Amino acid sequence: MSNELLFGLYIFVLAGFLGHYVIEKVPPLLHTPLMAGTNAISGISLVGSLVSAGGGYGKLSAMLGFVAVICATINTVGGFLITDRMLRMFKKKRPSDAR
Amino acid sequence: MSNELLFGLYIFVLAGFLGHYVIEKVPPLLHTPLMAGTNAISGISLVGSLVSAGGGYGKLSAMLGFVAVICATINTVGGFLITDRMLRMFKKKRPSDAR
Amino acid sequence: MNPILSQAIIPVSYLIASVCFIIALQGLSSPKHARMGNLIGAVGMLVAVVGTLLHEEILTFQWIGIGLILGSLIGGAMSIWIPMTKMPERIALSHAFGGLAAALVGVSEYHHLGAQIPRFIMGALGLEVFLGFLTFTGSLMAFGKLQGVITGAPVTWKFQNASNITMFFTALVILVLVVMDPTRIALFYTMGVLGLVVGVLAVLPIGGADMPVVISLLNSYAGLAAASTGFALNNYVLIIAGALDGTSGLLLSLKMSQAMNRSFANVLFGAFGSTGEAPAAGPGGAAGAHYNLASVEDAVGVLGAAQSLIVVLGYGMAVSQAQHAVRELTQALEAKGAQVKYAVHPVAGRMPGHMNVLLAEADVPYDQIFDIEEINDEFARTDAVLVVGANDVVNPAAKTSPGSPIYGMPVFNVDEAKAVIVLKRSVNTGFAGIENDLFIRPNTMMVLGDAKKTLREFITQIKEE
Amino acid sequence: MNPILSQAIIPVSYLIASVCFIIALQGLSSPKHARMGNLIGAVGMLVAVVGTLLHEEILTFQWIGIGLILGSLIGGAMSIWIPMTKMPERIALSHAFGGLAAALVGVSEYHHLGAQIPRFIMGALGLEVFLGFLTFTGSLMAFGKLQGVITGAPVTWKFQNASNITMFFTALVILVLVVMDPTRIALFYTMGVLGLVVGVLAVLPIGGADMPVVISLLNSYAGLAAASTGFALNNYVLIIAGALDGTSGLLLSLKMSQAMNRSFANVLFGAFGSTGEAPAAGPGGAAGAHYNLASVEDAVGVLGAAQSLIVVLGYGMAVSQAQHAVRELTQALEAKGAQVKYAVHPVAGRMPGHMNVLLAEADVPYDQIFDIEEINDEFARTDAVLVVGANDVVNPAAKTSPGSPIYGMPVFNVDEAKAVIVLKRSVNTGFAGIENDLFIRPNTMMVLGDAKKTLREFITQIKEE
Ligand SMILES: NC(=O)c1ccc[n+]([C@@H]2O[C@H](COP(=O)([O-])OP(=O)(O)OC[C@H]3O[C@@H](n4cnc5c(N)ncnc54)[C@H](OP(=O)(O)O)[C@@H]3O)[C@@H](O)[C@H]2O)c1
Ligand SMILES: NC(=O)c1ccc[n+]([C@@H]2O[C@H](COP(=O)([O-])OP(=O)(O)OC[C@H]3O[C@@H](n4cnc5c(N)ncnc54)[C@H](OP(=O)(O)O)[C@@H]3O)[C@@H](O)[C@H]2O)c1
Repeated sequence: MSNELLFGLYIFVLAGFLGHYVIEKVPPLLHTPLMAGTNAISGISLVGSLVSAGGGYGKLSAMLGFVAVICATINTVGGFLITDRMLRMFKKKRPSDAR
Repeated sequence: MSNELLFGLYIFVLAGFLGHYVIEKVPPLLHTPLMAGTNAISGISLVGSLVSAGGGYGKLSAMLGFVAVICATINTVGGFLITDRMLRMFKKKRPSDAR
Repeated sequence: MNPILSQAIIPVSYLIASVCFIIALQGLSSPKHARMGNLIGAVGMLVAVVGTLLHEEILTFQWIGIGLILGSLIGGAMSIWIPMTKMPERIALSHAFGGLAAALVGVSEYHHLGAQIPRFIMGALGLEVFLGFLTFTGSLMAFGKLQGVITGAPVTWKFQNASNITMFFTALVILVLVVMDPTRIALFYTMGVLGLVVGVLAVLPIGGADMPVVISLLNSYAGLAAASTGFALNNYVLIIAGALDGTSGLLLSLKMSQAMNRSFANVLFGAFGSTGEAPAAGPGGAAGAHYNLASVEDAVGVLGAAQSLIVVLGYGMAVSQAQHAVRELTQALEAKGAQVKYAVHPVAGRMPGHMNVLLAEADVPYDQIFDIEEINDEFARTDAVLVVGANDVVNPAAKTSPGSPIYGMPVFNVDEAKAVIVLKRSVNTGFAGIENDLFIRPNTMMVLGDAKKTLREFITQIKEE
Repeated sequence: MNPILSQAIIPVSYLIASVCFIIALQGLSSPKHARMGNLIGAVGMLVAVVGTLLHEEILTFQWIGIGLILGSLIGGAMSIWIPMTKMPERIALSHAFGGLAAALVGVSEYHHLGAQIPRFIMGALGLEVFLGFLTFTGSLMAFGKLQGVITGAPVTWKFQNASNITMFFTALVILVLVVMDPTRIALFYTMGVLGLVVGVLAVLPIGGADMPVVISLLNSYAGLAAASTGFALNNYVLIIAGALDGTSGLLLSLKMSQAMNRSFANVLFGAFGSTGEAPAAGPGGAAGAHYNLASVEDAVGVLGAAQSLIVVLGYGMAVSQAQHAVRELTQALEAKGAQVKYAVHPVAGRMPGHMNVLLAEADVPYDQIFDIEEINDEFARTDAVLVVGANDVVNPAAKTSPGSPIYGMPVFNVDEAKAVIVLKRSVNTGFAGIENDLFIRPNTMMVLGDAKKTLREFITQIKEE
């Protein structure tokens, strides 16, 4: 049984438990930003794409990697931007509100 | 930078975050069982002691390991038992209570 | 640069990134820290990318550079100009991108690792490719249904579930075969194709309003795909991010199903909302006569007199982009001394929190918005309720008629209020395709027409008074 | 057995164990699942141990066997016969064992790895040994102070903090030297000895009632030591368990300091409760005259008349093992129709949750026990309050007199109740060594004597009525 696999399992299990707790704490109010945010984070697959795009493993790998890089970048850049755009809008009641 | 150290760091960080959430959820009512329980769990250092006690690294290691095994076993066996003994006592109000 | 150093730089940068991502999600536990958290998440991403670019394996940068620039431009444009009402579509689309990226990386890895690929890496790659492609087409379908490009009504055919499930498991069997002998290239690609097909056929029979569940479920698949990539590339930040996404998607879809009191199976395989299921549906229906259709004047009269008002929001508000009109109206009423609260059902609209974002955009302070548990007892004590484009979430049938497909779904006790004003375009049924007794109750006024249009008329009249 | 297999068995068993431990702690979030969780934790431990014993490195089993048996016997005996009132001492003692175990493993590792020991392993080992020994003696000191073997009063000397801190950092410097050249055996052992010494001298100046903070802090040190062991042996379950313990100990000690509105530094270096600090202290004090000393009859009269009663519990109940008497009395009063609640301060007694365990032992249902936030407003509405061996946690000075060392610590509003009955042996001050104005207020009755004795007299009288 290879070390990497095992280690990956440890990480996966711990992160899973952790995710459960972290997400549980997110109020319904912010569920849409949550979906957008996790989306941005999942853009981390970008790092995988970078390697196959620039790894010099021949044309096919490069092209696939290239497309992957575009997709992943769209996700992560777009994701963080739109999440921020949403979160900027959430405000508590200000005294000057019943104008 | 050695792989093991890195693995360890990942695990340590994740477990730390996780611990924070798990412990936060424990009500004051159960703080004493919590202390006893973590105590039992910390008895896991037993696995370390086992290796040095039985690893055949010469007399000194064996003797130190032997003592370590005793101490750790006291902790873990005693810890789980006493935690259970405490938890057994916690009861909700029963109708037949105002007897 | 020297391998030893880069060997340290990459894992460390990934560790930092992982921590940043966790902090980013923690931030979302309150609107106060959410923005900061999101920023930290972005920084983490930057760190990870820079760390990776220092990787000695990376030789050519031009493709990477072009890709990054193109992606940033597209992504940036998409997020700056998309209207908030289109958020569900936006999310669905980006899941598609995520799935595709994962799948392509998997294929390229498989391609260049070739025959000497270790077993468990092969397994991870296979899972990654299959889930990636499935997420890709599945999300595109969801996008189409939300956009209306594809009919929102469940498309069903003979044995659809049976065949879909069979295909799904066939793919997994193939995966096993490929793992046993990685040189089976044809099989590998067959599996990928199956992923694409299953993605399409599994989503087709699901109703448009159930897309949110589908989307979050695909979100967790995408997470799993990312995690598998992590296993394949032995890249821990991918595993962590994947696990976080996976749990998030799973939890959200569970919450939704609970909020609808429906099982996962029912959502995924029940073809819920297919007209076949609900004979009572269809325009107007025989019951048309009983509707108490009201004029703008009558409605404004009730609203103006109300001391306390609860506004219930639904998908219709998003369709007609009425959030700003809603806010204007409530401000006018607040100015006249009325006390206004907003009621948002966990599954109102087409994604969790959909209505909250729209209200936030219209500048409604979030401490005036209440969840169903918080507000459901107050309807009885309230003078007037304004229902803007909500239907299923205010259907008393969920409480009263055990036969109804939405029976048991927690709904707002709108029917208990003194007076109810409902804004919708027609007396048609909502997504669930069932009649709504609320609309024919004596103390309910139906003001038909596009919500935004109607609201504007309300506002002008009230301002005139 | 064949290495490949055992290579898989061990890490897998450790992974299982880790998950079990997490589940065990999750269980403690409610009394319902706590026991099951604890059981699962124990199973996890078993799995880890069995997995380890299959390790090919392990050659001789007789020492292990003897050790396991001896340990189980001692541990079992300790946990079955120890009275609940002694729980703080018990915890302190087992921390000592834990620290010692970690330290010894570290020493033996260092011993047999010898010169070719890698740097970072050396660092981990050093930390493990230092923290292990520090925890060992520190916990023994805490035990002694709780037991009364060592005076509970803070023992102070010139520059004690300065010298302690110096020693602490000297040890860390030595650690660095040893890491730079692992062959510096003498230095290594010096560091260990320093750990032992610091453990003793750092705890001496801390007051007996502050031991809980010390204990949980040592708990987190023990956790760190375990984690370091994990780093040294490259053993992940140790790292995970260590991290969990570490956070737990840290969080608890932070909660306590907050509950006392005191800083960590004040607890650790403030020599809090040293008589020097509080001149007003000492038996009776000049104020003795004003105490409204009451007879059992008077007290029983008040209790019997009370329709609502709140019982406030403190360390004194533990000292006199009065929990069962308390329960008997309250049951007698409940039988007469009184409504009884129990108030427990987060830092009542000598460890967090101390009082809750004692009440649970006396069969008090936990839904009758209330935390300070939950109950503090009710005192004003309550007929009678019975204070059993509590002092600092009911001292109004914390609210009124900014000069007082406990000023700002949240305390029960006992003084707002219509009538207060205080059970203690004398008019002496509590741990904090400051007069308690509550005792000289007109509506306070002091019934002096051992709490249990007094309560028994109450019970007999009430039953006679
Ligand atoms: N949000 C989620 O996460 C989620 C998840 C799973 C399932 N769902 C499902 O989605 C549905 C959400 O319920 P809902 O009450 O929000 O929406 P709904 O039940 O789908 O009803 C929306 C109503 O808005 C009206 N409408 C549409 N366009 C309009 C316009 N321009 N102006 C005025 N009214 C308009 C429609 O009536 P007309 O056609 O007559 O105008 C329709 O009755 C539920 O069935 C729920 O189970 C949601
Ligand atoms: N629990 C924790 O985790 C924790 C943590 C940090 C600090 N502390 C500190 O510990 C203290 C706890 O406060 P507390 O009110 O529970 O206890 P306390 O302030 O120490 O007072 C205990 C009282 O019980 C009385 N007593 C002792 N033996 C008795 C007996 N046999 N019968 C009747 N009365 C008896 C003593 O008075 P007589 O001597 O006159 O009998 C004393 O006044 C606080 O100062 C707190 O800051 C606790």
